[in-house]
Amino acid sequence: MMTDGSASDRPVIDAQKVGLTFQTADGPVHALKDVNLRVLKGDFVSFIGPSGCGKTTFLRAVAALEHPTEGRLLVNGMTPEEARKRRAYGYVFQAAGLYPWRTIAGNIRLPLEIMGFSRPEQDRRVKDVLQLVELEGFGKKYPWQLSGGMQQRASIARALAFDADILLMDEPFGALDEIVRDRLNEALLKLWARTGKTIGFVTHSIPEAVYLSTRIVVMSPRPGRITDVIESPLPRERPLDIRDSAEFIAIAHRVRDGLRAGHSYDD
Amino acid sequence: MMTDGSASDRPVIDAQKVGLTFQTADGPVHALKDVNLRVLKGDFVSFIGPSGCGKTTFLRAVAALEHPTEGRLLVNGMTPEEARKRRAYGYVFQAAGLYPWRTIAGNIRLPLEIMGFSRPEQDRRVKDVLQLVELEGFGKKYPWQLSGGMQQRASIARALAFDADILLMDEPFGALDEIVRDRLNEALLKLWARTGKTIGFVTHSIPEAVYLSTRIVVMSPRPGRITDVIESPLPRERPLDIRDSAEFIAIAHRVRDGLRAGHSYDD
Amino acid sequence: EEVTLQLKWVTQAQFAGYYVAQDQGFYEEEGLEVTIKPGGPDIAPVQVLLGGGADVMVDWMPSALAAREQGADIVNIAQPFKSSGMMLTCLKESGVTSPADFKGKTLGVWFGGNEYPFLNWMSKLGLPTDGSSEGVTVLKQGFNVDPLLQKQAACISTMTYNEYWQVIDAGISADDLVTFKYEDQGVATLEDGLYVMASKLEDPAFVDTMTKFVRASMKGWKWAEANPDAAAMIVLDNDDTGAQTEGHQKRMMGEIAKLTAGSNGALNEADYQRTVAALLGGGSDPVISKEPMGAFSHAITDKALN
Amino acid sequence: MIWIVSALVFWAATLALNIRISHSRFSTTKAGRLVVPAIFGLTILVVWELLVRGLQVPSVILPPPSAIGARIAVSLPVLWGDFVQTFVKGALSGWLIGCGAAVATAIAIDRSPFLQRGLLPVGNFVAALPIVGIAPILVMWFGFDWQSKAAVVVVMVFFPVLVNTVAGLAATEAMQRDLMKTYSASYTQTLLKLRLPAAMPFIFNGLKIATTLALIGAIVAEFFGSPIRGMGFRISTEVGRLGLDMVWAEIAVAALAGSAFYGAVALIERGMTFWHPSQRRQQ
Amino acid sequence: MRSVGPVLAVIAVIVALWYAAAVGMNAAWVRDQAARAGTEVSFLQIVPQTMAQERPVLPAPHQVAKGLWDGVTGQAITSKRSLVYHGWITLSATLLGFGIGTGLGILLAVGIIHNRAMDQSVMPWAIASQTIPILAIAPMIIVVMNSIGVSGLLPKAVISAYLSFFPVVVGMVTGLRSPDAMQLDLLRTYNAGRGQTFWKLRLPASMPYLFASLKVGIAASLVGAIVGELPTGAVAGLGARLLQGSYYGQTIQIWAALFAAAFVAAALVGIVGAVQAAVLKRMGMAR
Ligand SMILES: Nc1ncnc2c1ncn2[C@@H]1O[C@H](COP(=O)(O)OP(=O)(O)OP(=O)(O)O)[C@@H](O)[C@H]1O
Ligand SMILES: Nc1ncnc2c1ncn2[C@@H]1O[C@H](COP(=O)(O)OP(=O)(O)OP(=O)(O)O)[C@@H](O)[C@H]1O
Ligand SMILES: Cc1ncc(C[n+]2csc(CCO)c2C)c(N)n1
Ligand SMILES: [Mg+2]
Ligand SMILES: [Mg+2]
Repeated sequence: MMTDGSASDRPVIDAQKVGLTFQTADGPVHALKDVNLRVLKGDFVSFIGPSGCGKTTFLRAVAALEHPTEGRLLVNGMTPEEARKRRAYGYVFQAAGLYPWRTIAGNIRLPLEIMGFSRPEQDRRVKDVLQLVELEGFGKKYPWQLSGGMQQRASIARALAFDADILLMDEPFGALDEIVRDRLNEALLKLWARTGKTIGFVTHSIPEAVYLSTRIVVMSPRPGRITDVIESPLPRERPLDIRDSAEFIAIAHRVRDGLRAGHSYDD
Repeated sequence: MMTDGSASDRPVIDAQKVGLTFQTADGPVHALKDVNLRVLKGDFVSFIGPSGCGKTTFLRAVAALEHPTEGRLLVNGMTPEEARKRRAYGYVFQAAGLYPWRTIAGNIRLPLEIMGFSRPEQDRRVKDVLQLVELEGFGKKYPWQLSGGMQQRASIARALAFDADILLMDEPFGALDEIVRDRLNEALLKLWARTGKTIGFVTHSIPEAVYLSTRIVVMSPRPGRITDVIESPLPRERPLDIRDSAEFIAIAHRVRDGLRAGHSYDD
Repeated sequence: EEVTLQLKWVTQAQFAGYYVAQDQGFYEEEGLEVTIKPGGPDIAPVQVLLGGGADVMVDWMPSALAAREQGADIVNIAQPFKSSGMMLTCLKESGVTSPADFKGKTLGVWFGGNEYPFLNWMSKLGLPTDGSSEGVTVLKQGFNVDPLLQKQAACISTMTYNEYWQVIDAGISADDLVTFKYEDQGVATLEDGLYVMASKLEDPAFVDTMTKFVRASMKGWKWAEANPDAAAMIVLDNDDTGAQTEGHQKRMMGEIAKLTAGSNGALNEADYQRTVAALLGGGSDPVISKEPMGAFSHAITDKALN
Repeated sequence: MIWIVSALVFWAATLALNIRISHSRFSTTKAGRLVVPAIFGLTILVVWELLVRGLQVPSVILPPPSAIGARIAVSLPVLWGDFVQTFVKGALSGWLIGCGAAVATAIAIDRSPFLQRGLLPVGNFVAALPIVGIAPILVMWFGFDWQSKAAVVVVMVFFPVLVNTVAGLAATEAMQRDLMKTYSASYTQTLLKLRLPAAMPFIFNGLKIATTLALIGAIVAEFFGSPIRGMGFRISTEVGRLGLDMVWAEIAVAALAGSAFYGAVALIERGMTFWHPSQRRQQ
Repeated sequence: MRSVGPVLAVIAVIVALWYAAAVGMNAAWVRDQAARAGTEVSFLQIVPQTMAQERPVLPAPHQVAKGLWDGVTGQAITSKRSLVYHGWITLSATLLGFGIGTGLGILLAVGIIHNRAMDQSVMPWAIASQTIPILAIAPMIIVVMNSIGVSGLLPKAVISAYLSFFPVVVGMVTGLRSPDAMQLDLLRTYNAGRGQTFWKLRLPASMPYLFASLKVGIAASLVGAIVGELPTGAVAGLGARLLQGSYYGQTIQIWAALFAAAFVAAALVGIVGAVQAAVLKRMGMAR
C-alpha cells in the first residue's frame, strides 16, 4: 500500500496484514482484516468510515489496548506494548471517561502526576490546556457538573497536557458545535505544525478529515478493512478558507465516494 | 415571542421566562435564563448553540428531569411532571446509557416491558427499530461489544420503540458518519411526517438542523438563553438534495451567524 | 406428669443422679416424664426457671441466694450434695504454699455467680481483689485450666471432680501442685441443690410432683454412688456432643460420690446457716445484705423421704 | 391490658408522626434528620417499658428501660472503665490492625495472579474460622488482657474488609483502565489513582460492617477469660448474678459506642466517596 | 482448575510455618516438664515432643488432620461423635438463618431506599442492633423463645439471621443506590414505577454489591449458628463440639471442630461465589 514517506523515513506505525477477531458468544466478529498501513513521523492520518468498521479497534490496537490476532503491527519499530511502556501515546477516547472523583483540573493533572511532572509545571500545563479547549474557570468543577461537550473537551485537554509523540484521537470533536470545532481544528493544526507529532484521528466529518489530514484512510465494515487511502495535496499551512478551494472539494468528493462505496454492502 | 402555530393551535411546550440555576460548591451556575418558547403539536424544533449553553438542560427540564428555578414551563398544558406521568416522552440521551446487563435487544425492550406491551408486540417492535437504525443482527450482543456509533443507534432505537408523542433527542446522530446520518435523517423525517410527533432535537450540525426542522432555536451561553428562533420556510417534504437549494443555504447562513454571535463573548 | 430439669452445667457425672434415675426408670416408676436440659457457661438456670423453661433447677446456693435478693422468688427444696468440691489449685513453682502467699499473685476465678465463695474467702483473708500490690489480681477464668498450664495465673479455681484432673491429665503431677479446698478453709458453701419457684409450691399438685421427683432423683443418686462406673457410662450415653471420655467421667463419678455421700437429699440447716453466714460476712462487698427468709423448704424432702 | 393497649396506641401514633415528618420539608434539615430516628428510638423504649409492665415480665428476664437508665446513672465510673478496656483498647486497635491487614492483603492478592488464585481461597478459609472457636485459642496465646481481644477483632474484621476490597478493586470500568494503560502507568500509580478511589465505596462497606463486628468481637472475646473489667466481663458476670439492669446498661453503652463508631466511619465515607451515585443523591 | 497449584503452594507455606510455630509454642511446656522432672532436654529431643502432646498450645497440622479424619470417618455419620453429624446440625441452622437474614436484609434495604421514614429511622437502629453483643443476648433469645415453646433449629437460626442480615442491608443499600443519574433518568422518562425501577435497574445494578455482602453474610450466619449452639446447653453441633473441647482443654478437638467449621464456611462462600460467577455471566457483566 501507500509507503512513500514525506516528513521522515522511519515508519511510526507499520501495520502489515493486521487482522483482529473478537470471539463473542454468538460467533466471531471480524473487526479488522488484512489492514496494511504505514504512518510516518509527523503524519496526520484521519480514519473515516461507517460506524462499526473498526476505526476504534485499529486505534486501540496501535495503543496496545487490543491485540491483533493476525499480521504484524509495529510502532516506532517496537511492539505496541513496548511503545506504550515508553509513554509514546496520548489517547482521546470516544467517550470522555473522566474519573468522577477528580475535578476537571484533577483529571487533566492525572497523566502529569503519573509521569512525574513537578507541581508548578503541572499547574502551568493544566492552565494552558484548559485555555486551549476553552474551559478556563471550570477546573474546579466535577465531571457530572459539565455539559457533554465540555466533558469531551476536558478529555482532549487531558491527552494534550503531556507531550506524547503519538496522539490518537477517537472522534474528539464529535460533540462540539461548528464554531468551537473550527477553532479547535485550527488549534490542533497549529500544535501539530509546531511539535511535529504524529496524529491518528477518527472523525465522521468529511470536511474535518480533509482539512486536518495529510492522509485520509477510508474504511469499510464486515470485515473491517481499508478501502482507500487518500494523500492530501494541500499545503501544511491551512487557513480555514482553504475549505472553499477546488482542491479541497475534490478530495472531499473522493472521500465521500469511498464512504458511500463502503456502505454499498447494505444498500 | 414566536407564537404563530402551523400544525395545530395547542402548544405542546410552553416556556415562559424559564430560568434554571445549579447550585455548585463554587457558586451558582445559570444554565438557563429567561427562556421563552412555544412549540406546537407536530413541530420539529432543533436546538443549536455552543457547548454548555443549556441545550441539554432545557430538554431535561421539558422532560421533568430538572426543575426550573424560575418562570413557568408547561407541556400539553400540564406540568412536565404530569406529562411525564402520562408517558409523553421518548428521550435520547447525549450519551448512549445502555444498561450493561442487558443485550441490545433487551435494552430496546426495556421501555416496552415497562409500558406493558405484549411479548409478541415487543418482539415485533424490537425487530422493526433495529432495522430502522441498521443494527439487524446485533440484538443479542451486549453494549460493550458494540462500537460507539452502534451504541448510539441502539439508544435511538430504544427511544423510538414505543410511540411517545414528544420525542426529545440530545445529539442523537453525533457519533455517526455522514452516510448513515443522512439515511437516519431521512428515516426520522419520514417517521415524523407519518406520525405527526412533536420533536425536540439538539444538534451541532447546521445542515442537519436546517434539513430537519420547522424551527431552529439558537442558544448562547453564560447565562444560557435563546438568541434567535428561525422559522424554516422549507416544505414538509424534503428530498436530500434540498440541501443544495438557495433557500436552504440562506437559512444555514443565518444559523451560522447566530451561532457565531453566541460565541462572541469569548472572542 | 412432665417435669423439666435445668442443669447448671453440661452433661457430666456431676449430674449422674438425674441421668441414672432417668435411665433406670426411677422417674417412670413415679409416673414422671422428665426432660433434662443441660446447661452451659451462658445459661443462668434461674433465668430459665423464671422464664418458664424449666420446673426445677440445679444451682449453687450462693448464686441462688443472690438471685433471691434480686427478686427471684426461688426456694431450695432438696440438697443432694453434702460438701463442696471447690478448691484453688496452685503451681508449686509459683511459690504459693499457704493462703498467706496469695498477696501479689494472680488468681483465676469463675464468675457468673460462682465467684461468691472466692470473694468471701479473700475478704476473710483481708486481701483486696482490685489488683493492688496489697491484694491479689483476679482473672476471669475461662472454661478450662489453660491459665495454669500457660502460667498466666499462679492459682486457678478447680473442682475436685473435674478441672483438677484435667491439670493432672495435662501432665502435671500432683506433687507439683498445691491445693486449697474451700471445705478446709472454712469457706465452703452449698453446691448443686434443687430449686423451684416458691409461688409454685402453693399448688399441692406441684408439691406432689416434686416429691416424686426428689424421691426418684435421690434413688438415682444413691444408685450412682453404689455403681459409679455404670453411672458414668449412663452419663456418657446421654452426652449428645460425643465429647466426653469414659476415663474422665468414671473418675469424676468417683469424686462426686464423695460429695453426695452423707446427704439423703434433705438440706442440713447447719450447713445452710454456715453458707449464709459466709455470704453475709463478705466484708465490704457481701453477697447478700440481709438474712434470707424462706430460702429453703423441707416440705418436699419431708414427704419424699418418709 | 391497659398497658398493652397504650403501648400499641403509642406505637401507632409515633409511627404516623414519623411518616409525616419524613415527608415534610423539615426532614431534610439537620434537626429533622436527628428527630426521626430519635422518635423511633423513643418509641421502642416506651413500648418496651409499657409491655414489660403490662405483661409483668420478671425483671431478671427483661428489666424495663427506666430501671436500666437508673442503673446507668449510678454506674458511670464502672461503665467508663469497661468502655476504655473493651472499646478503646480492644476493639479500636483491633479494628485498625485488622482493616489495615485486610486492605493490604487484598492488594497483594490483586497484585499477583498467583496469590489471587492461591491466597484468596485459603484466606477466605482462614478468615471464616468462627470466632467462638478462635477466641479461646487467642486468649491462650495472647493472654487475658486487651491484646487477645484485639487479636480476636483482627480475625473478625479481616474477612469482610478483604472481600469488599477485592470486589472494589475489580470495580473499575474498562475505559478507565485503558486510560491508565495509555499512560503506561505503573501498578502503584494505577492502584493509587484509579483502583483504590474506585474501590472506596466497596471498602467503606467493609469498614462499616467491621465497626460493628469489632465491638462484638471484643466483647465476646472477654467471655473466654479477661481481667475483671470490660464490657464482656461485666455482661457475663452480671448475667450470672441476675443483674440484668447492669447487663442492659452495658448493652446500651455498646450500642451507643458502636453507633458512634459506625457514624464516624460513615462520615469519612461521605467525605471520600462524594462522587459515587449512592452518596450524590443524598446531598 | 488453574488455581490448584497456587493453592497448594500457599498451603505448603502455611503448613511449614505452622509446624515451626508449633515447635516454638509447645517447646516451653516440654522444657517446663523436663525441669519439673529434673532432667535436661536438647533441641532435637524437644522437636518430636512438641508434636505429640495431648493438649498442645498449638497442635501440629498432622494432629489436627488426624482429629478431623477420625471425626469424619471414624464412625457412622449419624454417630454423636461424628463431625459430619455435628456439621450437619450447624449447617441446617446456618442455612435457615441465612435465608431468613438475607430475606430480611434485602427487604430492609428495599424499604430504606424507597421510604425516607425508614431510611432515617431504621438504619441507625439496625446499626445499633449489631453492636449488641450477640453472645450476651443469645441466651436471652433462647430462654425467651423456649418459654414460648419454640426450641430446636429456629432459635439458632434467629441468631444466625440476626448476624447475617446486617451485611446484606449495608451492601444492598449501597448497591441499590449505585445506578447513576442517567440510568435513573431514562426510566423517569418512561415514567417507570418504583417496582419497575427496582426490578429493571436497581436490582441488576446492585448485583456486585449483593454478592460481596452475601459472602460476608453467609460466613456471619455460620458464626451465628455456632454462637446459638452454646447456650442451648451445648447439646449438638460444631459449636457444642468447640465448647466441650474447650471445657476439657482438648486442643486437638477444638482445632478439628474449628477446621470443620471453616471448611463448611469456605464451601458456603465458594457456593455463593459460583452462583455469583454464573449470575454475572448470564447478565453479561463478566467480561
Ligand atoms: N448537575 C449540574 N451541576 C452543576 N452545573 C451543571 C450541571 N449540569 C449542567 N451544568 C452546567 O450548566 C450549563 C449548561 O449545561 P448543558 O448540559 O445544558 O449544556 P449543553 O448546551 O447541553 O452543552 P453540550 O453541547 O456541551 O452538551 C453548563 O455550564 C454546565 O456546566
Ligand atoms: N469487545 C468487543 N467484543 C466484541 N465485539 C467487539 C468488541 N469491540 C468492538 N467489537 C465489534 O468490532 C466492530 C468494530 O468496532 P469499532 O468500535 O472498532 O468500530 P468503529 O469503527 O469505531 O465504529 P464507530 O464509528 O461506531 O465508533 C464492531 O462490529 C463491534 O461490534
Ligand atoms: C465460665 C465458667 N463459669 C463457671 C464455671 C464453674 N462451674 C459451674 S458448674 C461447675 C462444675 C463442673 O466443672 C463449674 C466448675 C466454669 N467452669 N466456667
Ligand atoms: Mg469507534
Ligand atoms: Mg448537552
